[in-house]
Amino acid sequence: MGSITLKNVRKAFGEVEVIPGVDLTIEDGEFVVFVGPSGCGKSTLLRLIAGLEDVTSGGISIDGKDVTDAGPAQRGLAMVFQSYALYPHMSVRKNIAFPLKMAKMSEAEQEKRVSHAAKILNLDSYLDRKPGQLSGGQRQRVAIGRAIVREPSAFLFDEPLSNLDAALRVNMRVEISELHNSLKTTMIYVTHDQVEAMTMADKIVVLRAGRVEQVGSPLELYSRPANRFVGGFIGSPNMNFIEGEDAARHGAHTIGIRPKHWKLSQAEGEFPGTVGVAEHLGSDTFLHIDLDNGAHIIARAAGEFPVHHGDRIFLTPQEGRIYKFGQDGLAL
Amino acid sequence: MGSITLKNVRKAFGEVEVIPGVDLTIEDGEFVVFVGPSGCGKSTLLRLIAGLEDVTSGGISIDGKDVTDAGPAQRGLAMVFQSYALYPHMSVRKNIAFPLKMAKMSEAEQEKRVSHAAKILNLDSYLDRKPGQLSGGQRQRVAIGRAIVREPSAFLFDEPLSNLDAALRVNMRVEISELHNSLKTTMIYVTHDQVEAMTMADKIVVLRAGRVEQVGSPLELYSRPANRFVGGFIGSPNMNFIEGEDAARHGAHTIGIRPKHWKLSQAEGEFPGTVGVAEHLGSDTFLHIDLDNGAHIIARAAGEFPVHHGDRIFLTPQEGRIYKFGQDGLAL
Amino acid sequence: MATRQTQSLARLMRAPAIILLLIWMIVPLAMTLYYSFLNYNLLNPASTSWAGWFNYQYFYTDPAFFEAIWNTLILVLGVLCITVVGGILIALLIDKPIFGQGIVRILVISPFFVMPPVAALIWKNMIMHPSYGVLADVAKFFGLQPVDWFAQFPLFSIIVIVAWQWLPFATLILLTSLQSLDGEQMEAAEMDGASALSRFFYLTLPHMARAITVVILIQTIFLLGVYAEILVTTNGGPGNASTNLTYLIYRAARLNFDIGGAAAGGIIAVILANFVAIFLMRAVGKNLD
Amino acid sequence: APVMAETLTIATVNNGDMIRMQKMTAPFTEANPDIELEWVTLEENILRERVTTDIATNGGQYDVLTIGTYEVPIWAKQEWLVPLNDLPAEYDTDDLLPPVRQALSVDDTLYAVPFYAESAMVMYRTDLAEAAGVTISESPTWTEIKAAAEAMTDKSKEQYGICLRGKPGWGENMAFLTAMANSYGARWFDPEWKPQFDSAEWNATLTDYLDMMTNYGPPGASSNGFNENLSLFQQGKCGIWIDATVAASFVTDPTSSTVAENVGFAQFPNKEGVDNHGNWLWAWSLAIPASSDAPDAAKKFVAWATSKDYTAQVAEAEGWRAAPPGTRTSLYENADYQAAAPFAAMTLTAIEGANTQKSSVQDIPYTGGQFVAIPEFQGIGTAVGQQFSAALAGQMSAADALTAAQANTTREMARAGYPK
Amino acid sequence: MARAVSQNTKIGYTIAAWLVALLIFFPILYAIITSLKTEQEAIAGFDLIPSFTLESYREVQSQYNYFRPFMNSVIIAIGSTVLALIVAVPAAWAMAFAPTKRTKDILMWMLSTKMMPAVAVLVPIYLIFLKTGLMDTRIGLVIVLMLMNLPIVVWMLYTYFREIPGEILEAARMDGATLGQEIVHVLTPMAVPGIASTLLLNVILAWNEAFWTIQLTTTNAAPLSAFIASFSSPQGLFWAKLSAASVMAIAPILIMGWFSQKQLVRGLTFGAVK
Ligand SMILES: Nc1ncnc2c1ncn2[C@@H]1O[C@H](COP(=O)(O)OP(=O)(O)OP(=O)(O)O)[C@@H](O)[C@H]1O
Ligand SMILES: Nc1ncnc2c1ncn2[C@@H]1O[C@H](COP(=O)(O)OP(=O)(O)OP(=O)(O)O)[C@@H](O)[C@H]1O
Ligand SMILES: [Mg+2]
Ligand SMILES: [Mg+2]
Repeated sequence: MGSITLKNVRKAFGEVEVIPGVDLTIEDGEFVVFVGPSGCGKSTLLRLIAGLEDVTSGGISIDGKDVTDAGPAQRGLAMVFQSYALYPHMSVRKNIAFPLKMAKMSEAEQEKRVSHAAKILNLDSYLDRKPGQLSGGQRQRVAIGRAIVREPSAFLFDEPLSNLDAALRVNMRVEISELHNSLKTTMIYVTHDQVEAMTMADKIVVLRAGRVEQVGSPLELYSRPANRFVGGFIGSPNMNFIEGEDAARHGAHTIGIRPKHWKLSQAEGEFPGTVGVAEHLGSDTFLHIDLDNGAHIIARAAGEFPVHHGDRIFLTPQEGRIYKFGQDGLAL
Repeated sequence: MGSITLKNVRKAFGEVEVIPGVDLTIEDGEFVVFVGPSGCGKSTLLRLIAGLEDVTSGGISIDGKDVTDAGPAQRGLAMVFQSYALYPHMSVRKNIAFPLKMAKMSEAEQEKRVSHAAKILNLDSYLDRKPGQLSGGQRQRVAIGRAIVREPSAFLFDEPLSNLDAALRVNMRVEISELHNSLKTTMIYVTHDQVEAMTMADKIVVLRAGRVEQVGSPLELYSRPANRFVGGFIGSPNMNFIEGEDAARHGAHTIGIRPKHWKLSQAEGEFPGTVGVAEHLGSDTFLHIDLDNGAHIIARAAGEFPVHHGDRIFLTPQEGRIYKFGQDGLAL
Repeated sequence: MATRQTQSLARLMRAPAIILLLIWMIVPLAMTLYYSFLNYNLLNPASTSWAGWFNYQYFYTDPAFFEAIWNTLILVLGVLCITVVGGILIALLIDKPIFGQGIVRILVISPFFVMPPVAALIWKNMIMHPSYGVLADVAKFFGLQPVDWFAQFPLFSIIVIVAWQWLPFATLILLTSLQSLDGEQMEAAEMDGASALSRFFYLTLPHMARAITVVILIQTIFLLGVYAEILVTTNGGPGNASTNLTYLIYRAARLNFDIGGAAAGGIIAVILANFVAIFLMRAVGKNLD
Repeated sequence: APVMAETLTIATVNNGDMIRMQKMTAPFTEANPDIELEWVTLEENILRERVTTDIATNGGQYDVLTIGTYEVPIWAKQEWLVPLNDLPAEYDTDDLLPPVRQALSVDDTLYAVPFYAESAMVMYRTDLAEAAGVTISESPTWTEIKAAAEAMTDKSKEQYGICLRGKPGWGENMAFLTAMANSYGARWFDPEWKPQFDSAEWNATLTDYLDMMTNYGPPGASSNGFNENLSLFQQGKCGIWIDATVAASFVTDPTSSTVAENVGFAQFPNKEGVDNHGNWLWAWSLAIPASSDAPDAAKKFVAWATSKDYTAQVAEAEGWRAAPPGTRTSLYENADYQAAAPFAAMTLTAIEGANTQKSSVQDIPYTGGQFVAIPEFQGIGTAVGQQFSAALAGQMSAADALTAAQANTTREMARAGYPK
Repeated sequence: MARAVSQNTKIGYTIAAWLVALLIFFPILYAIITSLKTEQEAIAGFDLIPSFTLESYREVQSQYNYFRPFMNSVIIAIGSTVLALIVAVPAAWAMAFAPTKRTKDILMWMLSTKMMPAVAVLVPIYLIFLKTGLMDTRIGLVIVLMLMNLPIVVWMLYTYFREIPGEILEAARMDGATLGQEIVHVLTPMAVPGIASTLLLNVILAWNEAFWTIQLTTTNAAPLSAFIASFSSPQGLFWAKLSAASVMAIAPILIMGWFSQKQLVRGLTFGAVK
């Protein structure tokens, strides 16, 4: 079990209101990702759920039980920190067993649970090492192991992958997704990387300045962003925005076109421009293009696309793939 | 001018031979990327070129002049470090002017060059700040500025982007490429990120355990990897390898298929398997698939591909897109 | 970092410090070694003669010798215990949010600025004096017989004075270490259900191990040389109850003007100190990198 | 300053008389414009360390030293001091009190001139004695002292019958205990330089000392030296105090003493049947090290500082009571001084009674009153002082302290090569 | 960590911390108070409110001109520290940026030279000083205290330097800086906080040194340790005067310490704890 409900949760640090009021329901077993730019209050919201911060007003309940005033240990949640927060002087085994020891569990039971977690996370051969002797990914797994053994009603992750290098990040992303598939425990995952959000979430919560901008499945957000902010935030490379006359032509204050939704031509098209850098990835080519109307946009072409720095190019948005936003930023 | 030649360069730290012997020619104006897994000797090679380490044997010449025994300052190269290595107590202006000051250049000339560099790098408004007051990307630019003003015969970069977050990394990548387009100076760029290598390089040098595995343009390496290591290293997501019987069927010890070169079907195909994690990016979908033959592979489908965890799936390699490797790993 | 050129430069730059210290160590040490084999009394330089091992034997058979070693040990360990335990407690306290933290810190570090003889004078005359000391006044206030600290608990009194001088040092190192403790670790432990006490023992204390090591190392170096506090307060007495090795040598050198004997004592002290040093570096040095 | 100015570096102990002298040098510097004075004022023990190191290494840092009767004969024998037989006539060497002069001479050659001198005597509270109904005779015995101390003790009023030195040190408790032992007929060494702490006399000395101090002494006595006892006495906490005669001027000084009006004096006690009053004699004296590079200027200075004129100058500035005592016959014949200093007569008696050439009633191989004038005495005396102090602090018995003292002294004497 | 503490808890902690702090500071405070009393008050028993007379200070000053030992202390403490820094900076550079296998051993050896009892080598040093004419000179004391503190200075600088990324020095080298320029323009400015705290700590250690400073001086170079040695046991217990002298001896360093608290705290940790 692990359904979590936030009712009009507010948080202010002194004078500064960081979370002006959030209502949110997380169903049991869901993988929910909080995403948003840096400083938007993701960590704060997570810490409020964890009980590491007190709410200024509002209520939090877990499995229907009000835990607004309960301490972090009583809420039955487990958290994986960005810095892993491993205990550096304890072996991996001791690290993982620590919450069990604190719960005064029998040695035998501890041992059983630790080895079970180690098996799941492929940590068997490292159990007697200290965290300092592990690689970043292994440390991350230990942190998760420490969370798993408690069999919490939900896992909280605060940017758990941001300290890893790109390749490892991809692997760990998949591992965590697989873990969720096998454990089926509620997970709340904070990131500001929209790729992580898209690939991992059942449900994405987009935050901005402490407010929820949109809640929905990744594809919902990708295909029907509620406003310009969400549209620009979700999808990689980012959506290109064009304003002014050219947008008005399509009946909007701003139009958004995703990089892969351009038709590229070396002869003619709606938006003429000059190729800046062309990034050839083998599988795709990303073109950085300076449009003649002054906008700087990115277009993605499948496979090899034979243009070079300085070439002229013409772009036309694909039919039906234009996102339209009003002056207030909301989707039309 | 900036052609660099390495002749049978060896480097050992005490007993440990880190570079067993490298021959390499870098032409004037080229953008060369050293790529390879962590610990393969990329930084060491770069530092040998810079003169920050002595070669154990062999020779290095720049523009035809032997510099094997010259100190770092005499080689006329500029280096941008991974940690930026800015002087924290000097303003941006002073940082950039430092090499000029060391060269006893006149104040006026210093001023001129600094403002020129600042203009190129968009640093004008930060010249009087200290590095501590800058963002990661700005610091990176200052480090590059410090390299530019010397008008070196070549730039050396050691993983200059690895401390930046994902979004910034993409931007800086483009900026450095643009810089190369405008300066046309030789650049040697170290990274272990193959995306960087692919998108930036004129010529990629793939290193492994201190040996050069292959040298060539990005597309050469992508389409004609010399061996299995290069094939697996270049391209994202990585090439999938299948060995044994299934490979023998195609007349090779190992076959390699890139994720986007699979034909996916829910009915039939050469390799049956089960979907593990499906990563929906909106623009593409990455499927992690456990083949029935035990291999774990990744397939990329364009746009949305409606499968879920646990679904059965069948894959067939696209015609003519199969890379074949012999027992020794070399391409057949 | 490591071209041949920098290596040879480095050798050149290390040289002055090393050579100076070598001279500073070897010249007096060699002279001391030489004197330690002489019958040499400063008050009777005419009758100086070769003594062989006599000075060593004499020093070694001095009934005060083992007492002095024992006292040295107690002094060092006592001060270390008080400063480390006290330092941890005070560090924990002043790390908490309090009003006037800056002033509190100033007050706490102040004893470190007091020169040892002055510290000893203040404690002897104004705090621990059996008739005029503040402690005597306190005792009288409660209707108790004032304690004559230096007569009844001589070594303990000296430990208190020395510990007072070194407490700021320990406190500050431990405080710095405490402040570098990762907050997320603490929160993780809190989520793991660890009580405040468990957090202290399982996290804070192990985290401070390195700092405690530094305290022990540096203080031991200085504590082995304590003598001014003894000289001013008890003169090593009553009996030899508060004579440590340094003071014993001091007595030989400065009261008896027995250069030979003091030299032998000095050599013995150097050897013992180096034992301690090697032991410390072994036990503790590992923690230091 | 004149062209050929000479600088005299003068090492002095930081007691009141010496410090007063530093402030009163104007007549000297006016008379000798070519001499500049530099003062090094240090606490007694540190001064002794510094000065001894310097003179023994022929360092030449000082031109004038302040030393005591202990150092003079030892250093003179080493030829470290400049002989002072050629002082000008107006200095009137013959005016110096004979025991003092003798203590500062070796083979009739004067090596230091006394700045002030002291012996020891009994100081007691006449008011307390009266209240307790006891009297102390001019020349009391230890039995008498003990009885008086008992009578005057009232611990509930922080009033202790007797205050004696207990702080360890050859110049602290051992000065007193050696003098007391002398008056008990004990001695440090027999003519073969064999230590005598196993003798009955020493046993009696220490036992009586401990007995008096534990029963009638103040708390914390084992760390009380001259200064501490002086304060106690001045505050009215002591009935009897037996110590240096210089104390008399402090305890009778109404500006610092609460009992100035009620102090009586008596000779240092003796044990019945032993004709010895301790033979305590100490003189802070000025001497010139052989290593000085300005011996003539230094001579001028020491002669001035210990002259009758200086005494008169002090008397004029601060009254006769403050005059440096104990050195000159003329002072004690001065009516003004006698009037101002009620303790003058007793002081003179004490000093004149001190025989430093033969301090014990038994045969001894050494000179010195409350000390033994051999170089090793500082170390030995202090070590023994530690044992006795420990006994006073209750940490060991009298017998154990004596045994330890005997063993220690035997060891040290053997090391020093006695008998020589 | 971030949870706000209630006002009441904070007040509780404040009271406890102030109590402890005052207790630790009390001996110094009491010495200051006593120095403002008259002699009679000083021995009259516990009393925290003096009559605020400066008489004792006046008397101390009249007996011993404070200014000369004070200046000597300043010159000796600062001189020895600066000299030690000059020798130690290159050595620490070499140890931090071009370490060899023996670097740690050398450091430990350096520290161990501090364990030799000074009194055992007094006579040799005394004789050397006499021979070389260093006796009673400030330069002599500067040299001795420099040597005494050198191990600690080297060690502290070493730990500070090691925090500086070697890449920055390499960058300077690439930029064409010579070794001297590298140290002057890059290393030293970056290590300023560390160097400052090293300086402060060693000034304190040198200021408080009371063996060599007394043994190797007479008048010209005698610092405040000698000054205090001339008051420590005057005839009679003049505690107000003694307190005044004590306060005068420690006040300069105490005030300096208070004002440079921040840097000093770093220095006090000998650079060994971050
Ligand atoms: N303890 C605190 N006191 C005051 N302000 C705080 C505190 N913690 C966070 N804030 C502020 O609250 C806002 C939200 O912070 P939070 O850490 O939740 O952002 P975030 O979304 O996690 O950002 P990031 O992606 O950088 O981690 C920020 O403006 C931050 O400055
Ligand atoms: N100073 C040194 N002494 C001994 N070994 C060294 C030294 N510097 C590097 N090595 C070793 O040389 C090998 C190559 O190191 P190098 O730093 O060149 O790798 P890299 O390819 O840059 O790796 P990364 O991608 O992690 O930066 C590694 O095995 C490393 O341990
Ligand atoms: Mg955050
Ligand atoms: Mg590298």
